[in-house]
Amino acid sequence: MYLYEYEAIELFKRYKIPIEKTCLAKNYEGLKKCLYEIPPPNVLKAQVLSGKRGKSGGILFPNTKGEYLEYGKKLLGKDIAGMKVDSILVSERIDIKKEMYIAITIDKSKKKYVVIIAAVGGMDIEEIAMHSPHMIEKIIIDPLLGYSEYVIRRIAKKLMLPVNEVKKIFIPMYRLFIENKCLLVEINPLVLTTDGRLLAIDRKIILDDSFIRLDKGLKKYIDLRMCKMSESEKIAYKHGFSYVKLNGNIAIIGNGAGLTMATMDLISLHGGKPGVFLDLGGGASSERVRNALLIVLHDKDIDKVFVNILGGITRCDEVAEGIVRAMEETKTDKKLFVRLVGNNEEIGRKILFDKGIYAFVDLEEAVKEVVMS
Amino acid sequence: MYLYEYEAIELFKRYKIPIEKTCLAKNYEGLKKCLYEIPPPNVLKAQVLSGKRGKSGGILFPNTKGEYLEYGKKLLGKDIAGMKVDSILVSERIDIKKEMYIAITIDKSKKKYVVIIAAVGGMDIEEIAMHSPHMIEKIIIDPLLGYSEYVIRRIAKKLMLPVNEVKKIFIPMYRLFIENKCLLVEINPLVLTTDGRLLAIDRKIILDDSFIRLDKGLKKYIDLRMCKMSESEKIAYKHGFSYVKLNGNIAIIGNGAGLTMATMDLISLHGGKPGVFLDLGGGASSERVRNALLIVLHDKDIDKVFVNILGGITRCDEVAEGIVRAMEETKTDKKLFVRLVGNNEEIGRKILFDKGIYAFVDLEEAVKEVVMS
Amino acid sequence: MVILVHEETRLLVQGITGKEGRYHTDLMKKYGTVIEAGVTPGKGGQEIFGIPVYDFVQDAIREHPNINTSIIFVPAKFASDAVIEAINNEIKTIIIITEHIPVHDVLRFVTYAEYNGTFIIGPNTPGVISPDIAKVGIMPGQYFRKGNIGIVSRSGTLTYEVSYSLVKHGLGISTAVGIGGDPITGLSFIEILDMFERDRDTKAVVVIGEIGGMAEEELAIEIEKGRYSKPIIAYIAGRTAPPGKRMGHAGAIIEGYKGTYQSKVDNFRRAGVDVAVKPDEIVILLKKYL
Amino acid sequence: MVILVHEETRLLVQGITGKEGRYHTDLMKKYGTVIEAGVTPGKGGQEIFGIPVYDFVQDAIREHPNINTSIIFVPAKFASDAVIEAINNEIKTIIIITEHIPVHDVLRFVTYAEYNGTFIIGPNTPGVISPDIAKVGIMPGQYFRKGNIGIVSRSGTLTYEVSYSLVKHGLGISTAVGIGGDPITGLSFIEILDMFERDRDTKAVVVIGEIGGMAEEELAIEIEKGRYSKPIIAYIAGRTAPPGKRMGHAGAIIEGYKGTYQSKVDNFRRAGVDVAVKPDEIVILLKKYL
Repeated sequence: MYLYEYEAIELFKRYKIPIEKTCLAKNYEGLKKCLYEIPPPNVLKAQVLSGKRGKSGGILFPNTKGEYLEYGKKLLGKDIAGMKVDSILVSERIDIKKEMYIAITIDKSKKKYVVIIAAVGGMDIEEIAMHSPHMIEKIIIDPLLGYSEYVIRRIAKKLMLPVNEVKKIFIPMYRLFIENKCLLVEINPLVLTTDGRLLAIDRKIILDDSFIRLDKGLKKYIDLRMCKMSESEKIAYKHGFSYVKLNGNIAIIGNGAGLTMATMDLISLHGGKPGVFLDLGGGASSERVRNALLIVLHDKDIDKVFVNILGGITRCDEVAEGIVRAMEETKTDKKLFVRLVGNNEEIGRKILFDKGIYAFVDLEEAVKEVVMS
Repeated sequence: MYLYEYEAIELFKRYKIPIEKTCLAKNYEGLKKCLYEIPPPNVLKAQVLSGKRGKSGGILFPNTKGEYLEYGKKLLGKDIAGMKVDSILVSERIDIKKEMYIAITIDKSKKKYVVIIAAVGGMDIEEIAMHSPHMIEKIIIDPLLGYSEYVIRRIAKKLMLPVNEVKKIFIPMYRLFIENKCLLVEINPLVLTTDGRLLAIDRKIILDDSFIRLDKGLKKYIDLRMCKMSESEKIAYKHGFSYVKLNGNIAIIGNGAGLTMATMDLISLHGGKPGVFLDLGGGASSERVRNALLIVLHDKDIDKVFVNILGGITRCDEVAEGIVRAMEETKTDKKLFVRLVGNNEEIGRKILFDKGIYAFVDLEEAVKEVVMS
Repeated sequence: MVILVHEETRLLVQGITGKEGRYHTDLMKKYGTVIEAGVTPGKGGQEIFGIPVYDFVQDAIREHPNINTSIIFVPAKFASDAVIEAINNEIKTIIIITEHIPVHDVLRFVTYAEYNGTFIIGPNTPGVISPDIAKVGIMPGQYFRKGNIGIVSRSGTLTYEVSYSLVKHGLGISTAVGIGGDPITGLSFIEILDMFERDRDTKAVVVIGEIGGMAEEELAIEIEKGRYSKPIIAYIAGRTAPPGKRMGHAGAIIEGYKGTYQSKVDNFRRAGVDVAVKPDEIVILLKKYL
Repeated sequence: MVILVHEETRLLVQGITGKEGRYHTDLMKKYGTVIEAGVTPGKGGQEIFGIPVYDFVQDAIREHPNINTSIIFVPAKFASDAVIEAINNEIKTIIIITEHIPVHDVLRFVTYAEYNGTFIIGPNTPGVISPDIAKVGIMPGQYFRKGNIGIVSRSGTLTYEVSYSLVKHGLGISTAVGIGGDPITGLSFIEILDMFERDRDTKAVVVIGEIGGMAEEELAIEIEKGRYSKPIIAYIAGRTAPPGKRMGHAGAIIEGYKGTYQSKVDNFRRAGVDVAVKPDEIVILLKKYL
């Protein structure tokens, strides 16, 4: 899960990583309050989860009180990369001598932690990699051993900074990464100010959803995001479904990520347009199947629903009952297609047949029918 | 380095390991003060570094104020296992339901940490091992991975204690062990009181001399010990010599632990009695040789001094000069024997010869001469 | 002699008293897997389907010294502890069914396992099945039939679908291995392919990948180098998945320019591997080689 | 082909600009050891006796990819970092001269080295010498002459004494290895004996032990099991050392009932190993087998 910049700041402050002065404004009143804390010339940053915020006009540099209020007012409620701006971070304007990049993340191939540094900063690391690959260095860290002193010396040399200054950034940053089991902690840019301070003036944190589930302190971030979810997303989240809204008209409900993706691909291959990807996960009970169906039956962008169940553990009679209950509860003109294979397959197919629903056995045959009819 | 019990208590308190109420008395006045803090019936424990303190009458149990003052007075200044008692720890008397043993130390063979637990306590772990080996369990901990939860569950089961109670002892104990790079942290006995508390009522810590050298916080323990050293020990310590006082009359000065030990063994083999073991360590300069010689030349138990130098790095002329300087500075009737081999051997031998000192080449020949003459 | 799970497999079930653990213990036992013991902290002394339950792995091993494999049903919060307990007790194959274990925890025990010469399968895997011999996992046995095709997959039900399709067309499976759907897993494609390469009962291998991560690309590089002599067929799920969205599996996400369908397919094709565009095509491509 | 230090040894000196490092670099070079580079943080760019100095091991390896061995002269406080840097840069033999490294630090890097397949010699070792070929250590070359006796020892000067005595009596050394005088060291007697066993240039081995620890007892058990075919002679220093006192080496201390002279001698004798009671007797015992 990506954290908003202001959420990341909370964690940066808790770990005492030096940052510039900031103030969060959630509305125009807030903007006026921040004006006195951090007067212009300052920086306004839209709080949206997009790496392209800067390019999309989400970062502004007012020089006067007038500009500040004008820019701020415009920014609030604006749409940036498809997301509505509902809060603005007001930051102290920093006189920058040098911009750099530092991140701690996981190297999936090596199965180790990796520190990525670059002597340039302020742009996307993939851009830096493309334009100045020699500027980037990766330092692998063994997850059992942790970092050794030479890692800090290496960073210091690469960034041409004193070792003691690097320690003030890296040591707390590493602790933040480890203690919160982060997938990424990134400072971009890390700046050296003209008056010689080292500051993390932009920051990104990605938390591990699996750890958030287990950690009381981090659960608040989920609640916050729940508010911004669509109704369908909320219900799917509550039931533990993996739900992705797509552009088409065919909802695909499957059990298992790989099978549901394969079904979606197959629908496309035959010319259909998937509109919802919904993975029930393991052990689809009649109740879960019913709940999943209700989500897509209420989705007005959807006009066909394809349920593809390869029951291993899942009992087909349970699935059939869930489908029947959902269909009976909902007045719908959406077309339903079912493919049902597995435990108690015959019973399941009979339950559906009695309600006038035909269940396919062969996946591709079913997909063709979904797309054609 | 062994810590005194009251020093160990400081560390136990810093890490919040639950212990009984204690009060340290350094003299009779102190005893009277402690009387009001922890009135009898209580426990008086002589603060000496001996595992046999209890058996040697170093732990007493006064029941009344009279007994308390009487026992305490007797204990102060008493000699226990060769050590003078200069302070007493006054402890709350605990109603014990069960005594147990727990220690964290280093398994030198496996090169891992090891937790040792026993469902009995209060006696030496080697005694427990002898009488009730089935009562003891060892749990190996990988130094890179650290302990896992199951280790705590295992301790709890073995000691028949609730997991949460074990956590209160083990987690801080492990932190103490790791953060201070201890060689041993031992609680013996760990007791369950009749009112259900788990307390570490006796404790032992061995610090790593190599770590003490590097850690500012631990250096104070050395200063404290310096006061109790003999004059010779102090000088040896200051110069970084490895110095051990023995019972005999022959001082052995060598360069290198193995060689000095072998020399000592050889002296004994030929019927001599080593009185001092002094390892100069590597790179014996003329100054170091002189200082080492001065220590043993001032030792009245010594009447022969044998200097055995196998110079590799060490230059024999330097050694010879050091010997000559020490001998010239000191009026002594002790007999000096030198065996000198290595770099600049001829020059060194000549320097000594000019001052009337013959230097041997063969070790055993030299040893025979030392013992015979 | 098939791979990972075979005639000599002697199983320990960690988390045997939980709902999932108990249910699948029954199914595995019925399938013919030799289950020696189970472990659940605090539940030692019970029996589940006649299988003795212990508090600690150490106790189970002491009473059942033949145990060489463990399957983990322990909830995410305690799974890491269970895996380390198994490693420390020298169980050399550990199959982790549990989903949602934090990546940092997985990194730690996967590294520790590698250092100790222990095989980790998973987490978030359906397990491993060698049809007619043993299954150590949660896959439905009825979709798998004995044969000479090896399957290695990041997915669960999709693997059943593919096996079902092979069986329908008269083919069978030597061993099917789910490596798990998480971003970090124990053994990856390369190690499993190495095992199949050495296995005399396997004639060809089906690799079922999906978007996200670089596991397929890394395998393709090894194939291109000529590491394997046996025919390999690939299928990749998620061709039409939008970037930046997690598609069911924690590992199934296209991040930046990495882990796209196209990158995986291109790498496989460059290595001379036939890539099926739909599950049913796998059989057709396989038959070229058999 | 002798062991650990040989014709292919290409050396890196970590801590090359310090007093000790510089001094012994000169001596090792004069002895004939091929020294490719040195490392001292912050001193990169200098030259010492014509040997280039780098800030990082990584930089040295990049410029001198043949480096396969490192010797560590770095002070105790920074030694652990230097060792880990060498391990992470895949140097496979690391010889640590530094004394007084905390035991916890040693445990960590020794474990890490083992997990990464790296040989650690020391800490607190005089190093390794293969006479006439190369020396990676601080021992005086003049006491060692080429021959077919392997020496492995916990001690420094005592090893010189023994070698001196062998040479005096016409014998020579294949390789002499100081494993270090600390309570925890990297390779121990057993691993070094395994190497000597496989080494065609070694005909017999002298083991020089001392009081403290269980390394000699553990070796004796392996000898008793018949692990070695070559003749082994032992000598143990500290026969007359009082219990509880540290005799020069951090590892040379009799704790409780463990690590006594008698225990070591008894174990060796039980394993059929002749134990010399004084250094000069080693030659006499050896000659029985040659």
